[in-house]
Amino acid sequence: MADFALSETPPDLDAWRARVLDPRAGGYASFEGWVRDHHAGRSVGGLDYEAYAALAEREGERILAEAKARFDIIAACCVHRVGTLAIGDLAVWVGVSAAHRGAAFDACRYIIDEVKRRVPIWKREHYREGDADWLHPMAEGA
Amino acid sequence: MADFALSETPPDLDAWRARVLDPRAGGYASFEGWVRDHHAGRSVGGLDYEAYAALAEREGERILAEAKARFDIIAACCVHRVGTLAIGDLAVWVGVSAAHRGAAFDACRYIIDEVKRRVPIWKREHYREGDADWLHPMAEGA
Amino acid sequence: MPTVTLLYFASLRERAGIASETLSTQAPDLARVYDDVQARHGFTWPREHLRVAVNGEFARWGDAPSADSEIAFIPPVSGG
Amino acid sequence: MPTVTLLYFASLRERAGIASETLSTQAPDLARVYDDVQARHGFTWPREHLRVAVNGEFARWGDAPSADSEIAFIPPVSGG
Repeated sequence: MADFALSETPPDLDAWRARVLDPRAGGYASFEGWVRDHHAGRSVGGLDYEAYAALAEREGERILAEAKARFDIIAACCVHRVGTLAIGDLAVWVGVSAAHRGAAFDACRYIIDEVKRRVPIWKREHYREGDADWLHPMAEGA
Repeated sequence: MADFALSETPPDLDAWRARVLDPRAGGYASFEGWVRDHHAGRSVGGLDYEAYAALAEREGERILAEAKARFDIIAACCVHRVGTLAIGDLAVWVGVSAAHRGAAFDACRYIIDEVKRRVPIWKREHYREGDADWLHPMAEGA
Repeated sequence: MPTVTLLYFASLRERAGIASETLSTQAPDLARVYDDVQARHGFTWPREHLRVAVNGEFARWGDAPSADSEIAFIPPVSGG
Repeated sequence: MPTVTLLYFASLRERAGIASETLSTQAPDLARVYDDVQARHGFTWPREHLRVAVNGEFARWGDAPSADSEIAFIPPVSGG
């Protein structure tokens, strides 16, 4: 099983957490991104995530490998939802174990920052007013 | 139920996580401390945590209140085990939700750092060689 | 003239009305491939705001399109 | 002469052989209370490495012991 995965269904977080558990590990940091009920002043009812799966999985694995090289960690995994999500649904999960907590926190933050910056996944928000928009941060739109 | 708790049994992490879930929250950071199989070059078989419960609970709540005042977060909770723990058991859990991930990470780290620094809980390590020691970091012993 | 498959995602897919198309191209590089489809599909994205990938790996705009390759234009991402 | 209860934790509890004791004290402040029990129980901790708490709240070494209060000497902590 890959350490980075796209999932069309809600991931089993207990199973993912168990994958990074290790008797040498003293610290575990995790991050979860959830679907919020608002964004940029608009009321959001749900969203879709679309991915370029082949590249997303490779880039995700690359980010995890970078984290393992940069920080003194034991294990790191990440799973990102694709498909249609409701408010409060889990969008992304990152888990990192390490001997010490500083490295676990730093690596966890590095991974989520890079995933958001580099992995080809796109969000389409459904607004309560009925319209919907693809989010392409820092650009003018298609 | 208090946001900071001591627990004599393994805490229900799903229930604790659900307490910090919030539809306004986009980010959730958590930290778990686990019992490691080694410390300071010695092989560890398990440990005991002892607390001054009345003061630990007050100081824990104070730390959570500080985190809410310092960082733009929505909810924060912490639970710390007391009693006898085995390798791989959860020692401490911190969970924080926020609109944005930076505040969630910063508050989570602040809370675990301050809990370790200030909350009157003591660890007694059982070594594989058969002896045991109370840990009182940065001091000469009793 | 190499035959390539183009992949469109998110707002590019919606604007094009298709998720992929296969075509033969005389373009000397990937930049020119984009310029051609940009005009045809009415994409408003300047190329500088996109990345390009070939066969599931990021590539350079100056690379030549190779036969039977899968080319994706990557608008700014918004995962997480 | 106020009667106070002293609480011992971790290595202090082990060294004293008791978790608490109740006694009457003539000590003018909490520092002197510690000095007295330090000698009696053979605690090797210098007072500068401990904190002191009264009735479940951190206190100052210069505070006077009040009647029926619960005084705890807090060695360096190691939770987490």
